[in-house]
Amino acid sequence: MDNQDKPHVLSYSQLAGVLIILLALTGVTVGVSYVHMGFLNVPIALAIACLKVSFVLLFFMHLKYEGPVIVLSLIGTVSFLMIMIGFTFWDVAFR
Amino acid sequence: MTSTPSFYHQSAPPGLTGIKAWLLTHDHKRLGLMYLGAVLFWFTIAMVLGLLLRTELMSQGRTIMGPGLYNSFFTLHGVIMVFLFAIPAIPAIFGNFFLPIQLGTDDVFFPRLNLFSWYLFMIGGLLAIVSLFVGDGFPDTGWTFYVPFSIQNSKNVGLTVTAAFILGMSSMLTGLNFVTTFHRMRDKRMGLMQIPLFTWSLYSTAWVQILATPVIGITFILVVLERLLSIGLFDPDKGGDPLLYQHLFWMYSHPAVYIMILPGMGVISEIIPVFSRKSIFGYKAIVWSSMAIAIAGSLVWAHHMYTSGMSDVSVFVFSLLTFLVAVPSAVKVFSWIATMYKGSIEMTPPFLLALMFIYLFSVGGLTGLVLGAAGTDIHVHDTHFVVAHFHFVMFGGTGFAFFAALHYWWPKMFGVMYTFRAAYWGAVLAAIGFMFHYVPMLILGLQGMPRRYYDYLPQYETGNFLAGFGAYIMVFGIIIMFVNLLMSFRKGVPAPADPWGGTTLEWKVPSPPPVHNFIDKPQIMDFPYDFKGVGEQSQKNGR
Amino acid sequence: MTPVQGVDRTFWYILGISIILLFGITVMMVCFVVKYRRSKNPVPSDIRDNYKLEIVWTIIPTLIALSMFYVGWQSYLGLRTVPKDAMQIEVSAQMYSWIFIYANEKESENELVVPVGKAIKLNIKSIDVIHGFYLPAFRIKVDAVRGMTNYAWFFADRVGEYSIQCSQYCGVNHSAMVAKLRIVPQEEFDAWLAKESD
Amino acid sequence: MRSEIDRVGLKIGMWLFLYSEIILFGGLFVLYAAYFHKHPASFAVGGKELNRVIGALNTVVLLLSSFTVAASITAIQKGSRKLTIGFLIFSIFCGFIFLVNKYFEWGAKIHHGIYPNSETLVNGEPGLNIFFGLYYVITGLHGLHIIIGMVLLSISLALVLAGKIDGSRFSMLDNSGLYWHLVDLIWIFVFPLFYLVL
Repeated sequence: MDNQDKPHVLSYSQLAGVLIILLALTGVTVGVSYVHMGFLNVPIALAIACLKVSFVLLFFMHLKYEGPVIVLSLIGTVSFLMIMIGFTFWDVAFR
Repeated sequence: MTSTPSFYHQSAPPGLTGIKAWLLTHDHKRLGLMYLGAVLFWFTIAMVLGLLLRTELMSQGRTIMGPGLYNSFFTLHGVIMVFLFAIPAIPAIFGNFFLPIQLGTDDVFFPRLNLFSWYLFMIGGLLAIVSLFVGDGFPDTGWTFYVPFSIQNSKNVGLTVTAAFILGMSSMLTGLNFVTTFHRMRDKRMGLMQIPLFTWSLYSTAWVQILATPVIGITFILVVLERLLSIGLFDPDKGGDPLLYQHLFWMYSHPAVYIMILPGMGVISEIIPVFSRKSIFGYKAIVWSSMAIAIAGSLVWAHHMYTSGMSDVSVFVFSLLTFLVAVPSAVKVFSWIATMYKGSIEMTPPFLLALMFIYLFSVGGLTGLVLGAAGTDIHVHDTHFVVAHFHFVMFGGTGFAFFAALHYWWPKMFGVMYTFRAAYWGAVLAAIGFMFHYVPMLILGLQGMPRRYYDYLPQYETGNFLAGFGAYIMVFGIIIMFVNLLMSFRKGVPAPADPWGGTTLEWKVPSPPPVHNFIDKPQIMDFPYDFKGVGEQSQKNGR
Repeated sequence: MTPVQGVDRTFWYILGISIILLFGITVMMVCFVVKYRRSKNPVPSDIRDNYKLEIVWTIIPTLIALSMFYVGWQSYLGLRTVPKDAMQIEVSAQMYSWIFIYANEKESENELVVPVGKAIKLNIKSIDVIHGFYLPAFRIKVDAVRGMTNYAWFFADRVGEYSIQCSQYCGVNHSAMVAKLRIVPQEEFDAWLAKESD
Repeated sequence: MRSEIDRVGLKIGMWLFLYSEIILFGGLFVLYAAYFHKHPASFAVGGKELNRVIGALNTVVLLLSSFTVAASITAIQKGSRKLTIGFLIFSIFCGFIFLVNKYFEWGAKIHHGIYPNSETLVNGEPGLNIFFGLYYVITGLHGLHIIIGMVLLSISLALVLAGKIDGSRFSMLDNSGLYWHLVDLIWIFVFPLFYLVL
């Protein structure tokens, strides 16, 4: 069952660790933006953003400790979002 | 006391009396009935509007109204039927009433949120009414609100769109409530494969409501912003792309079709086994096809756009996916028919309506194949063929499922039985009228009459006259059906707890149910459609 | 095979299969209701599953659906593949009329005249809202969108008069946005084209 | 009749609501993606106009506040009420800073004649108009969410002060926190997409 009645408590040091990682990644993404790599810039910026978002989701939002209902449905939502963007491209990119 | 008082006699939260017991209620059953009242009100209005539209078209040229009024009326008919009837009808009325009972619990997870959704629904409806009378009147854009027309239009598009936005929010919150209830309130002994199919269909619908509705939300926000600030996101002169509006619009509005039809399929999956007295055939297949329809239905939105000028690659992809969506619906139809095989079938009004659903929905689905194929869609897109097709699905499907659900659960909701004979007459007339109404429209479409036409070329007159004629018969049938249901209050024949020999949990509680639904802990069956031993019990009801 | 024939064949293919399926479903349904009515068959059997049957009725519809997709797509390609020697005509849609502009800059409102025996390519634009160019006789329809040029083509194989309608709702006189297609012999067309536009 | 609070259920409800928010913004990101594909050069020019320093500063502010919100939940579970209150006040303050920054940023843009339907944008490059149109809509909607988040956090703060939220009942705080993190999540994507493109 997905019943986890005892909530998991994150320690301050864990949270602080995540914060430091996030701040560092922000620094990296700003730094990289000054380097010109042509079309690679956007994918790199987005990859870093995804990494940051995963940290926020997993720790700040407790996703790592949630039951399957939330985890699976979040994956479903994100897939739907990707489909929204991806399938629109079937049109826009080939028009 | 031998019998417990019904939810009509006890309020939740306790202590409320009179009108307050309704307007402040947390009881999912009362809310379901309140939705029933509101939805029937809107249905009646939109039906009358539809009748006026068809009357106008019965002869060429001006018959009873001018083009401006005609255009506003078909927009209003569409907006009401989509947002205020077809989307809320089954989930908000029967879903609210029966989902908690079928899951063996006393209410939805967020009862106050449920009340809030009802108020949002009412506010949305009220705004729609207000937009009729202020400013330049109701928009004449069609319910699709295509840009750039909807942005340049001087009428009340902003207000109407806001109304639709609020209605969308109401629908989304209902979905949120159902999903949470499904996961957290279900009787602990009820496993996933022991859940009634109606509840399963509501569950898959709820996911579509949660994930698709926000897309229309943002689209309508953008339309309002565009009208207020002229940002130009959809304005070709300012670099915008009107086709992206259509993508966003259909990204919701195609899944919305499944919000409308899936609960209807759920109703049919309940009715067919009960009156065949035989367990549903392929329970798992039906559950999976519900989920498959919900998922795959979200991948096919651009099949509304083959002629819009989008890329051929898109046409290819979306046409292919569209044909794959047809399969799970076909599986459901086959399963229903297989359920009847070697059953012990009893004819009743809900069962007759369910059979009509299967037939009309099949016509709707099969005409959909013509629209899914790229080459043929080009010819019939935006013609009366499309209008007839989606009315077969939305009205022959959702509408008839709604009527069937009304006849099926009426004894449970109100505790009274209605007369069968008049119900049969109503249903048969409605179905005959339906065929007279929409089959000519299919042919008109094949001949090339576009939709949303106030006037038409002379060769289309016969078809339009027949369609109008059919509309009157259909409406007459529907009126008989409703009057008969209302007459049941006057006759007041009390309904037993289980008049049909149903097996799902709502038939284990008194009619109408007590405020907390279950007096004792309900007994959960291993399989929700196990009819062993039901036989003699219904003999006792003396029918 | 002309595109029109291609589309019509697709119609017959899909509608034919649909009618057979609908007939089958209805007959089965009515038979079961009559044959297994309660007075005649009071004791129902308990059949819950038949995996073989279910797999069969999933796979066969899938194959039928895919074949329909294929046929539909082929006929669509016919509508999209313009012959190289097609005569080009610019079409401009506005509330509420159609303007046809020929290579010699002749303009014609609500009347499209083309010579018989030629493939005609229409480049369709809009100067205001979205309209839809619909020529039922040749099974073509394409939206006219401001900021985009869409195209459609047809093979003018028989002399005659055909109607053109607006298929995308565009405002109060949407249904009056009707134009005429006249397919005429080459000489008549040449004479018409040479005439000053009025 | 629920005798005890189902914390997991409340959380599931909140997450479902967050999904709808994700998709709400998702619609705008669809537009962003499509228009970026259409006008990459203008988007690069537009991105240069935005101030990276303010953008980065706002990112840091939001990350910090996200941390303190998460920490406040840890604090309430550990029973230190004072720390919870402190963390919450700091988070709300961060939200305020963010809005002030945004105010100055928008103010400067508007001062330069860059706002929806302004002369500069309407007569300029269409791609640039779209870029700034999206910029205003997305950051505007995001700003609105910041305000809603601040209201939610303030309500939680008031409830903590009133003693209605404690170590055993903190779902309101938990859910407000989730909302606040979502606002942060969206910003994490908005920041590179608008400030750091090309």
